[in-house]
Parts: sequence; C-alpha cells; structure tokens
Amino acid sequence: MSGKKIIIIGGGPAGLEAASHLARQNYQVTILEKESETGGHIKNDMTLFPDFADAQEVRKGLSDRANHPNIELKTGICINELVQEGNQWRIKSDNNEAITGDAVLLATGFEPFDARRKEELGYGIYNNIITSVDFETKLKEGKILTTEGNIPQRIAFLNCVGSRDEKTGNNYCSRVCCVNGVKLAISFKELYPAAEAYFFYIDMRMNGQQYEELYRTSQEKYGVTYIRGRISEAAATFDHKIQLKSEDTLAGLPLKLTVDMLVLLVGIESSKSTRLLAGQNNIRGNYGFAESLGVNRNDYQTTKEGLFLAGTCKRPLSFQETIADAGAAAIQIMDYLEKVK
Amino acid sequence: MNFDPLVIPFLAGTFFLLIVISVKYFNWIHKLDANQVAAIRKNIFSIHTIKAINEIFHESLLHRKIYRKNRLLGYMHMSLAFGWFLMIVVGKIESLFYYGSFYDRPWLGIFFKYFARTPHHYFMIIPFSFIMDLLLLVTLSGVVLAIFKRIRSRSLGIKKTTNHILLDRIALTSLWWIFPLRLLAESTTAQLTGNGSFLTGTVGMLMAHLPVEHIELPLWWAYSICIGVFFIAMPFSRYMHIPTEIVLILLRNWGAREGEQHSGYTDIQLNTCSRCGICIDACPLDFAAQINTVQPVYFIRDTRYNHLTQEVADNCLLCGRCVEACPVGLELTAIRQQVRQKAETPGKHYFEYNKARENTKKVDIVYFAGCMSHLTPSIIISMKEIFKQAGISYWFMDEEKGLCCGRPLRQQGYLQQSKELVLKNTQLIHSSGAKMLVTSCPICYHSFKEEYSLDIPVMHHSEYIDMLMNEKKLDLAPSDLEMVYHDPCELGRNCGMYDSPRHVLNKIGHLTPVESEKEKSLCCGGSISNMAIEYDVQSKIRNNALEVLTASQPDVLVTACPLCKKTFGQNGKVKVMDIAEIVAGNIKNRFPQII
Amino acid sequence: MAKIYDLLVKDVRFREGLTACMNCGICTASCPAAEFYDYDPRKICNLVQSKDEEKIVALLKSDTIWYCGQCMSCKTRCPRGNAPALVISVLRKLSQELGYFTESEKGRQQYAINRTIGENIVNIGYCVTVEKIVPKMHPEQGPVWDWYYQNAEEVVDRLGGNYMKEGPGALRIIPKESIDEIQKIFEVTGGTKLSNTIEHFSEDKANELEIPFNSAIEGNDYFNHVFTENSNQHQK
Amino acid sequence: MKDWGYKISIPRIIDLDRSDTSLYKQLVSKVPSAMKCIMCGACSATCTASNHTTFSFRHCHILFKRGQYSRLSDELDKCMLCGKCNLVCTQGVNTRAVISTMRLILSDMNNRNIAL
Amino acid sequence: MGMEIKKQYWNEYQKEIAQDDYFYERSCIRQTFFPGSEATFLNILRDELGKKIVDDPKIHTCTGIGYHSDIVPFDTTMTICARLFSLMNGAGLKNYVPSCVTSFGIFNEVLDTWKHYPEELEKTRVNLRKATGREFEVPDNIAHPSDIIYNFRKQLKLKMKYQLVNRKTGKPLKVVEHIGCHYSKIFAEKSIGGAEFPHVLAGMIEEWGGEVVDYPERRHCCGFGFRNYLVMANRGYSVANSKKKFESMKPYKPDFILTNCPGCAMFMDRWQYTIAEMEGTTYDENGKGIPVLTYEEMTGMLLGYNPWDIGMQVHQVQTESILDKIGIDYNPQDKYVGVSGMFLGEPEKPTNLVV
Repeated sequence: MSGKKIIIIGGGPAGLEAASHLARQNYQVTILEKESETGGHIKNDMTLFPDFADAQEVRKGLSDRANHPNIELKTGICINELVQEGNQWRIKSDNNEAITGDAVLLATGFEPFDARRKEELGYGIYNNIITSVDFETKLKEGKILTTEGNIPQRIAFLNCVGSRDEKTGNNYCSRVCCVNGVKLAISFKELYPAAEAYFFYIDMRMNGQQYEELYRTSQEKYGVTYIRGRISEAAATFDHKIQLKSEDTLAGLPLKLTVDMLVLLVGIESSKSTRLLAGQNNIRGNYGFAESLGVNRNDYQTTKEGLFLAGTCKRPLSFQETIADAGAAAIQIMDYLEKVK
Repeated sequence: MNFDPLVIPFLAGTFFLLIVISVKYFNWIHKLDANQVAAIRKNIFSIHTIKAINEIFHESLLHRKIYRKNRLLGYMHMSLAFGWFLMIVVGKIESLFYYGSFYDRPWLGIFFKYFARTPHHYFMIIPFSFIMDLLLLVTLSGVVLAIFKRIRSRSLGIKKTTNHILLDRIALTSLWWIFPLRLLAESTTAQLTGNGSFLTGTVGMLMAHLPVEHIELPLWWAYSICIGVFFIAMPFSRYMHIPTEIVLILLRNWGAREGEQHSGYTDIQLNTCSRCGICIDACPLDFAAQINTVQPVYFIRDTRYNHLTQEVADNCLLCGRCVEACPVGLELTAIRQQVRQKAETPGKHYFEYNKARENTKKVDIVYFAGCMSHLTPSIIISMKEIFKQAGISYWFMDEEKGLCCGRPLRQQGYLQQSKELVLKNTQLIHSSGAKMLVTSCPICYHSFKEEYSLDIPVMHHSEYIDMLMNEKKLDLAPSDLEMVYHDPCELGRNCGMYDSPRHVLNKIGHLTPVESEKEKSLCCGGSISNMAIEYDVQSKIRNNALEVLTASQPDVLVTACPLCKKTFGQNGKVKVMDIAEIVAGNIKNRFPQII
Repeated sequence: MAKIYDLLVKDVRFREGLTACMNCGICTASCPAAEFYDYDPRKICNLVQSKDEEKIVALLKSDTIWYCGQCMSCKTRCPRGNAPALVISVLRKLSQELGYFTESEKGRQQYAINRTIGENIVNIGYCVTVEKIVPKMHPEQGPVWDWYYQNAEEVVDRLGGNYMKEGPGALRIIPKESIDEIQKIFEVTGGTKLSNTIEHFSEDKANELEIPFNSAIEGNDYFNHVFTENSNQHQK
Repeated sequence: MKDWGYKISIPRIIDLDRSDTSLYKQLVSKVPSAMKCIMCGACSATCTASNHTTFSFRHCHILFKRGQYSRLSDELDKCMLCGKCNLVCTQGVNTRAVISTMRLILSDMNNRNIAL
Repeated sequence: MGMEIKKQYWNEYQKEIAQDDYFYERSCIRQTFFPGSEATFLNILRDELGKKIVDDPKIHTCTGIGYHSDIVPFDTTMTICARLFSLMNGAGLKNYVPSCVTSFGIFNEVLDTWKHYPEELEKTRVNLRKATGREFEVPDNIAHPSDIIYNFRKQLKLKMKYQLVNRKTGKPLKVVEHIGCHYSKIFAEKSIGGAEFPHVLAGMIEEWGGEVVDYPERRHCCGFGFRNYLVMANRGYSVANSKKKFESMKPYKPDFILTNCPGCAMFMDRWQYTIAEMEGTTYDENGKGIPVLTYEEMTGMLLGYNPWDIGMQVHQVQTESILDKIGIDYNPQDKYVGVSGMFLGEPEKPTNLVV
C-alpha cells in the first residue's frame, strides 16, 4: 500500500527486528549501521542466556529476516545529525549524505561500561583482569587462558561493575549482568571442570524465566561458589595472580582470595550515538538514555512526532526483551504512519 | 547293632551346637543390665513363667502370630517347627518302646528306622511308623511351601523376601535337605526291612527297581551330614532364633525391657530375629520410596554382625510399623536409638543460654503447643478458643521463648542434651502449679509420657477435648462433613491413642474408615526421626499415604499432629485440618465456622 | 532525653557519612580494623540506619566503635558515597557526651588520650613533641630514639630545628599568644567541655572499679590501667 | 626480653588461599541438599534456639563452608534439632542433617586432634 | 603493563598547585621525628627553587591527631584551622602548605564541609571571632609539600647530583611508595593521581631515575590508626597492619620505602625494628630491614645534601645502604654529631635488627 519510508538508526537486534516487521507490511525501511556489519553486540557473543542459544545462529536468523526487498541497509555510516522538518525527518551522516523519511526509529543500543573507570579493580593495569565482553570473545575462540598462557585454576566473577555505583554515576541496575555472569561461569566450568569459579555479588537479580534455575544449576551441578560481597580492590601479586579483597557479608567477615583471572561483569551504559541524537531532539533522559513518553504510558513514542525508540537505547534490556520491544515499536510506527497523511 | 559311623556328623553337629549356645547364652545373661536382672529376680518364680511357657508353645512351635497374619505362612512355619519337634519327640518315644530303655543312645530316635531293622518283634510298630510318616509328610509339606515361597513369595502374601547372607543360605539348604533325605533314606530301609508305613513304605516300593541296598547307606550319611551342617551353621545364622526366641520370651515375660545402652538382652533380641522379612513389607521407606536396604531385618543383622553403617542406622522414620508387624515382637525402635547414640561432653550444659520464663498466675492447666505447632498457628488459635469456650484457665508455656521437649535430640542419640531439656521443662511445669499438662504435639506428648516423670497427668489435645466433651464443658454442633482421620505415628502406634480422636470426630461429622489405619496407619513422611532422607523421599512417602487416606474423596483429612498437618498440607491436593481446628470450628452457638 | 538517632543526625558529618547503605561490604573489605578486630563497618551502618534506639545505645557502650583507625579507606570505595569512618566519629562523640564510653575497655582509653594528646594541644600547641615520647611508654621507638631523646636539642637543632626556643623553626616554643587563643577556642567551641566530660566520667568509672585516680599521669593507676589493659577479647 | 605491652595481632580474615574447605565437600557428599541453600535465613527466623541466642543455622552453614571451623563447634551445640527449620526451608535443605553432620565431622576432627 | 592507563588516571587527577608564595604549616609528628625533613623542604624551596615560603612561629597544631582520636570536637578543629588561616591572611598569603598529611586531610575536610554546609563556615567565623577576635579568609590553594616538589620535579632534576640508580649495576633502584591514607583517600580529587594509583611520589621516583614497585598491599594503611597507636594496649593492631604490608612487599626486594606522611615514615621504620625484636623477622636478605625515607630526605639526598644534616641518622632502620647503592659519599664520623659539633655517642645496637 504505502510508500511510507522509515529510517532505523542502528542495525542491532532491535533495528533488524523492527525493520523486518515493517518491511513485511510494505513499508520502505532504511537501516543505518555505523559498523561494517549488522547484529550489534551479539556479534561478539558465543551464547545467549538463559538457554545457551548459539548467538551467531540467532544473529543470522535476524539478518536473514531483515534481508528483504523493502529494506535498504547502509553500513559503516555514522550519523551526526537528526532533525525534524514538518512531518519529515532528515538525517545527516558524517559524509554529509542526507537521508529523509516519514518516521525514525532510534535503535542505537548501548555501550558496555568502561571498566577502567573503576580504578581499584585494576582493569587495563594488571594482567588477567578482563571484562565480561573480553571473556565472551575468548569463549568464542574456544579457550580461556591467562596472559601467561595457562588455564586459570581459579577464576572470580565480580558483579555490578559500573552498575549500582554512585562513584561512576550509574545508580541503576544493568539487569542482565547477574544472569549473564552465571552463564559465563557455567561456560567456564564446562570448559575446565577442574577449575574453581567464584562469583562475588550483592544481590542475585534473577528476574527472568529460567534465570533462577540457571543460578541454582550453577551451584548444584557446576559447583560455582557464590560470595555475597563486593570486591574492594584487586592487585597483582608477585607470582602474577590477582589478590582480591571483599567482605563475605553472610559470614560477616573480611575475605581474601587470590585468583588466576578476574572477570568484571560490566554494566550497560547509553551509547555515544544515543546521547548525541537524543540530545539533539531533547529526549535525553537519565544517564544519557533516550526517554520515551513513559514506561507505562507509551514506551515507544517520544515527545517528537515520528521519532520512535526501541531496545537498549532506552535502558538496560536483555536480548529477548529487546526483540519484543522492537516488535512493539514497529506496530506503533505503523499506527503513526496510518494517521499522518 | 546300634552304632554306625554315619551318626558321627550328627553327633559332632549336636555337641558343637550345645557348646556354642551355652557359651553365648552365658555371656548374654551375664551382660544383662541392672533393671533387667531386677525384673527377672522379681518374676522368675511367678505366674509369669507359666505364661511364658504357654507363649513359647504358641509362638515358637505353633507360630500363632504369623498364622493370624497369614495362614499359609503360619502353616509353613508351624509344619516345619512343630512337625520337626514332634518327629524328635515321637521318635524318642518310639525308640524307647523299641529298646525298652530311656537312657539309650540319643541318636537312635533320629536314625530309628536305620537301626531298628527287625520290626516285627514288637507290636507298636504300625501306629508309630504311621505317626512318624505322617509327621514327616507334614514337615515335608512345610519344606515344599518354603521352597515355593523362595520362588514365588507373593503367593504366600509376602511382597519382598530377605536377601540372605551366604551362611544363611548354607543353613537353609541343609535344613531343606534334611527331610527329603530322611524320606529317601527311610524309604530304602523300609524297602529292605519292611519297617515303613504309608509314606516311607510306598516310596520304598517305588524305589524297588533301584539297587536300594547300595544307596541306603549313602542316603543315611547324607541325612546325618545335613543335620550336622545345619547344627554347626545354626548359632551363626538366622536359625539362632529357634532357641533364642525361647529365652527372649521368658525374659520378656519376666519383665525385662530394652534399656538405653546395649546389653545382653539386646544381643538376645538381635539373635531372635529370624530374618523372616515381614518388616520389609511394613516399612514405608520400602513400599513408598523403594529404599530396601535399611529395614529392621538388615539393621538387626548388621548390628548383630557388627557391620552397621550410619546410613542404615539413621535411615528410619521410627514410625513403628515394623515393631507392630514383627512376629517375634522385637523392640526395634529402642535398638535403633541405642546405635544412634553420639558422643557428648560430660557435665557440659548445652542450653544454659535458655531464657524460658516461669508461670506467675494461678491456672488449671499448662498448655505446651510444641515447636511444630508454632508453624501451624491455626492449631494454637483453635486451642485458645477451645480453652476460652470451656472456661479453662491455662498457662501457655512455650508461647514465646519456649524450649524443645527434647525428643528430637533423643531420637538422634544426644541423650545428655535431651535430658537437660527434660529437666528444665519439668522444673517449669512443676513450678506452674497446674493440675494437668496439655500438648498439641504428639512428639512432645510421647516425650512427656516416656522420658519425663511428671507429677501431673499429660494429655494430648485430642484426648483432652474428648474429656471436656464428656464433662459437658464443650458442646459440638454436628455437621455433614465427610472426614477421614490419619493416626499420627507418635500418637497412635507409639502411645496407643486411637479412640479419643475418633470419638470426638464422630460427634462432628461422618468419619470414613480408611484402609490401614490405627496400628497399621501410614507415616506422613515428615518424621523428624529420619535425618537420612531428603525432601524428595519424604514427598514420596507423603503422597503414598495421601493416596490411601483420600481414597474416599473426603471433604477434609483430619489429623492430630502439627507435623503431619504441615507435611500433608505441602501437597495441597486435599484440605488438611487438625482435630483442634475442626472442634473449634464446630463449637455450638459459635460462628463463623472456621471451615 | 532526645532520641539517639536525632542526636546523630544533628552532626553534619553523620549526614555526610551515611545515606542509604546497600550492605555490599566494600567498606569492611578495605578496612584495616575489620581484619584484626571483631569489627564490621557495614554492620554498624546497617545497625545505625535501622534507627533501633536500643541497639544503638548498646553500640555506644561497646568496644566496637573504638576499633576504627580513621584511615578513611571506606570513604574512597563506598559505591553509595558513604563514609562509615565519619559515622564512627559521630558515634564516638555521642558515646563520650553520654558517658557511655567508660562502659567498654576500648572506650575507657579515651581518658589516656585526653590526658596526653589532649593536654599537649592546649598546653604546648603540639599534639606531640620529643619530650612527650617517653621511651618507657614507647618501647617500639627503639635505641635510636633513646639516643635522640637524650640529645634532643643537639640533634633537632643540627637538623635545622629551633628546639624549645623563641622564633620560627621545628619544635620551637609556641608563643603564649597562640596558646591563649587555642585555649579560648577550646572553651568557645566545646573542646574544653568535652575534655572535662571525659575526665568526669572516667573518674566515676575509676571509683566504680576502685582503681586509684588522680590528676597527674605519674602514679595514676587508672591511667596505667586504661593505657595497658587488654582483655584480648577483641576477635571473634 | 623487652616488655612491649602488646602482641602483634593475628588476622581474623577468611583467607580462601589458606583455609581448608574440604570438609564442606564431605558434608555435601553426606547431605547433598546442603548445596541448595540460598542463605535466605528463614531457618534462623523460625529457630527455637535463636529465640534464646544468636544461634543461626545460616551463619553456621556459611562459616563451615568457608572453613571457619574454630568459631563453630560451640555454636552448633546450641541447636535443639527441633526441626522447624526443615519445615520452613523453601529449598528443601535437610537442615538438621546438615547441623548434625557438621557436628559429627568436627568432633571427628577433634578426636583425631586435627587442628581446625 | 598498564602504563598508558595509569597515565590516563594521572591526567584525570591533576590539581592546581600554586607556583609561589606559600604559607607553611609545620607538622607535630614531622617536627618531632624528622625535623630535618621540614628544614630540607624549606631549603629546597628557598635555595633551589627561589620560592617564597613563610614559616610563621605563631602557627601550631591543627589538632588533627586529637580530632581523629575523638578528644577534640569538629567545631574546635574547624576553628583552630580558621585561626591558622587567619595567620596566613596576616602574612598576606593565599597558598596554604600543611607539612602533615593528617593536616592536609583535615583542611580538605574542613573546606569541603564549609562548601557543602555554609552554616558551618558561618558558625566557625563566629566562634573564631568570639574566641580571638580574628577574621579569616579561606586559602585559594592548599597543597601538600609533596605536591610542590612533584610539581617542580623537572627543575629539581636539573640540579640533582645523583639519580635513583644503583651505581654498580646501573639499574634503577626499586622503590616502594606509601602515600598516607589521608593524602588521597578522603578526597581523591585533591591528590595527584587519585587514591588507587597516586602519582605524587611515583612521579618523583620515575623522574629521578628510580623504579616504582607495585605490590598487593600498596594501598593498605600503615596501621597508625590514631588511638590504635596512641594507647599502648592497642599497638598490636598498628604493627600488624605494617607487617601485612612488609610481607606483601618482601618478594619484590625493594631498595627502600618512600613515604609521604610523617606518621607512616616513622611507623614503617619503627615497626620493622619491633617485628625484628619480637619475632626475629626482617624483610630484606641481610637482616637490616628496608630503609624508609621521607620524600624531603630523598630529594635532599639526590641534591647532594649531607645526609646527616637532613636527618637520615634518626631512622632506626639504617639508611647507609641507599647511600652506598647510589654512590653518595658521606662521613660516618659525622653521623652522630650534634649542632655544637660534639660527638653525642652512638645509639645502642638492637638485639636482632642489624645496624
């Protein structure tokens, strides 16, 4: 029916999912992706929680569905301006290419917290302190080895790095680190059953289907040791291990532990482009995330007619939540395009 | 000629048996504890001894208990035991007639036919050999049944038979062979000498075409050897129960009971177990949870041979179904608790910290809800209501800062600690100045009755409510409730209280009897006595019991134990209430009803 | 009497030191005292924010609040921007004002500190000087210190000091004018009051414990008692 | 010898590099459900003994898990084994068995004079 | 490894440090235990860098130790600080330089309080007026002497006769730095390099040819803990914390420990002696202990000052080993000579610690 044109900024899960819905309703969709490939952060992932689905398979499914005559995909393109003109939207990219459309879907996703901002945890300063992102990459390569090339006999995961932390300005909970950490711990024990895995946490927020069960499996089947307490500092020892200090708040005693590798479960932060584009259109909310009309009123529209939001540009969301969110956003866009003549 | 080397195996066996048995018995009697000795001294020359002999005859020989439970099984045991017993006795009399002297060589009776080869010179031969053949036939029928039981136990009403150790198997085989061999041996002799009757004679004739004169001697040898082997194996095998049961029956009738510590009496009980395996079928762990290595038969065996594992010792609900089923009436629970005993620090006060407070006001009764009741507040509320309605003043002893009654510790073998609690509670109860102690928890109830020596009566609330009703202090409104009642192990089997609850419930609604109730009632699975099993197993036992209890689809399953209520409640498929709740909900002129 | 908690909130350092605590234990993890004493800043914050008067009073009477070494490591790391060490300072202040400090072994020590550091500040304008580090009371200072202590003026002055003399330089005599102003400041701002309070409650405690007490340090049994008493019951 | 007036304090920290947690493996092999504990503390809340003291199943359990045996024996003795904790435990932990087994393991260690 | 990240932190934590015209506040502990260090600092500023720095005889304690051992109320401390400020105002200066790290922390805390709670500032003004009739203005800039030396480390390098290099091996000396908790842990942004990877001492060491040794307990407190040292019964805690640090640094075989805080310098020196005497343990190979220097001593030493004029003889753990390694010639006879030129006799020898 309509030749209405929708511009989707961001070729991650949210962007692709929304695009494939819209395209199938005969809307013209342009996806703008800054990277050379679509897929967003799951490009880097080995598996997805809680069911250990093959991330690359899932990603392929996404991009296959988005491979549609009505969808035009532009990769390696960086947006530096997004403006509304009447009920048209114009986008300027860094190579000054102008693209216009009837509606825009902001699917600019998130950025993992930069662990270097937690100095006391020594990321980037000491060897064998890595983030969950690095860990996932190593998993994809099929082996987790220390800088010295050994199998870590003792590994520790630390929760809430860059989340629930006034000192980094992030008072919010990133929601996915708990379950993702459990997933990583299990994957590690799958690889090296003989090794010991410790998990430092404040609360285990297993707020999704099968999450709690996964948590329990990690304890019962894989023998992951959970210690309730936040690591206060990590330091390299003379023999290239990492010395950790925390309190075991359940025992009410300080605790010292030396490990071969420390994995920082970094939180979710708003992405640079979210901050930029949301800023330009005065929909920049807390912590630089884009702000919808309200989680309960309408979580997809913004104060700007025709500018829509989907996925983690709004707040931390799990993969499956993002997909659902994108679908819902697509419907909202269609409604909108029906109304505007 | 009245000696032949073939009697040597028999004699060897007999002497060996006599020596071993007397040594063992001497030790055991020697090791009896003070109370037991005192009891025996008191009753040995009294009517109790006559009672004992009577019981011995009925149980050891006729196996009346088993017979009552299961006729075929009863007959099997009787035919073997009593049949063989008579063959020995009658055989002796026969030889007495034949040789004219009572003090003649003891084996002559056993091998009578072999030695008494010239029958025709005395007239009693016909009746005697007829009787002997008859007895042999009876005994053989027992053997046949026994073998049949081994192959198809269910046909004799037994679901599972015991897995026996090698020694038992040897003894068993030799025992089985004694009688067929005797038949064959006697038959050959009968064929040669004509001293047989309807059985041996006939079988002899059937063997006519065989070279009987050559096979006679070997058969008698085999017969003698079997007896010898059986006698030698007996004191170390399950068959030790044959003589030992007699001793046990005597001691028991004289008032000896199992104590806290292992004693000679314990050894006697251990040796009285015939490993018949009847307890296996009685045990919920077996039929509900397929755990079949821990039942008394194995527990007693392992204890007797000193290779008891903690697993076996701990894995028991102490529900008492086995005690109720045991044909020789062993005090199985008492022995369990003995072996569970743990090391404790002598003189240490474990619960000094307790802040339990004494009663201050004047009251009729002390109410002790019990720890578990605090997890079923409805019971406590109901009891308060009942007291109110009946106008009873009470002191709620464990309302807060209460202590445990001490039974759980006792069950797990922490006697010293258990006693510490018993003392403290006793002191509190006595100081309260009340006339009676009422508890809502059968576990506490059992404990108060058995481990406490209180100077005031103790009642479980079901019993107490019954009393209030009889005293017309409580008037209940009938309803059309369809109810079934579950006998809690501790209240029913362990304290024998079956009628009060039923009496009360019948006043309120219609009480449908359930299969396996009262003595046979099933354990809810929640038993605090068993720490070896985990929740999944408990659930199996619970669900199995619920199947039986809810067969009639009642409106409500009533019990009289907070633990049973909680355990059954967890399943959620039927409404479970404590008797107190039902009562409180149906007191006349009161509304609204709780149900 | 005002609610203890309200008294706490009066102090800016308390408001600065404790917003909602999430019980992550990072303070305890980095706390030197937690490692050697039965001490857990997290529990203290949690207890205080519970506003349970009874518990807070018990806390003020306990050894617990006196374990902290005021190194402030907890402030650096707290993800909620709290500073347990500041909370401790306020608790200690209150414990002293209410006289609870004499109820605990570690609390009673305040007397000794008041008699040494406290008096030094108002009398000579230094917290410590060479002559105040008496080798007898400071065995760990070692032989070099003994030597230094005996030759204080010679050594200090060689090292560019101005030992107990007029004019600038290390360990000079602090002019009377300054001392007077210090003392005035102490009077005006409650420093003297606090000092007297400590003195007063300590004397009561000394009488209660029947330990001789006098205004001097030399031959003051109560001073020696609080200065050296150690029940060694400070670890669980 | 010089009188210092004090001794160098010993750390009371849980040192997972040194402390021996093997006994916990022993415990779990005997009472597998111990692993299901999520340290929610429902047991301690209902406990008859903790009505009178600070005794806490949860706390004993974590100390044992972390190899802090020296602090433990006296605590464990406070338990009355009444079994309320078993009933309230949402995870189906066989709490009494855990307590009892910990007691047995520890007393066994003491009997064999193995320093804890 | 990680150098670039550290640099990034250091750039984040750079504070403004006045270039000249300082008002110096002496430290009780510094004066008492290391008077030479303060003198050296003044000499360096005046003679080497030609800066103006006032050493006012009227100044006095900031009450820091009393405050942190809770016998001095916060109000009093604030007002005492106010008086010191007014002395600075009196000298017509705006840049306050407290010699003591505890004071540094106190002043930062006080200023921070005044910033967030102006009423407290007002209260203090009133108090000071009432007590002394004085008025005061808060300083424009507060810097610790170490900040200043850090700031001029490049200029100073040009004047230095020696480097932190082992003359025999040509290798840089391994130096452990200890920052002093109150320098950076209370207000990381008021320090150079922040609380986790402070650069103030590291910067000097690297600039002057040494190698900074990082070790697990680097950030741990020296154990002073105020009341935990002041009262004899508590000292077990104090020494135990230093011990923890020594054990942790031992495998790295440091040539010496450099400290920022007067207290830390003394404790890390004396506790090595105590541990040696109590337990017979030292943390170097030859039983002498690891020497501890103040940053002023280190600077003076490299500038070629006579080690016995800057106070390197008042350490219990002997410091000659450093002088020898660097190749600084010194006169042993001069070591125990007083201001009068008279030989004062030698200290006794400890039982275990080798001197």
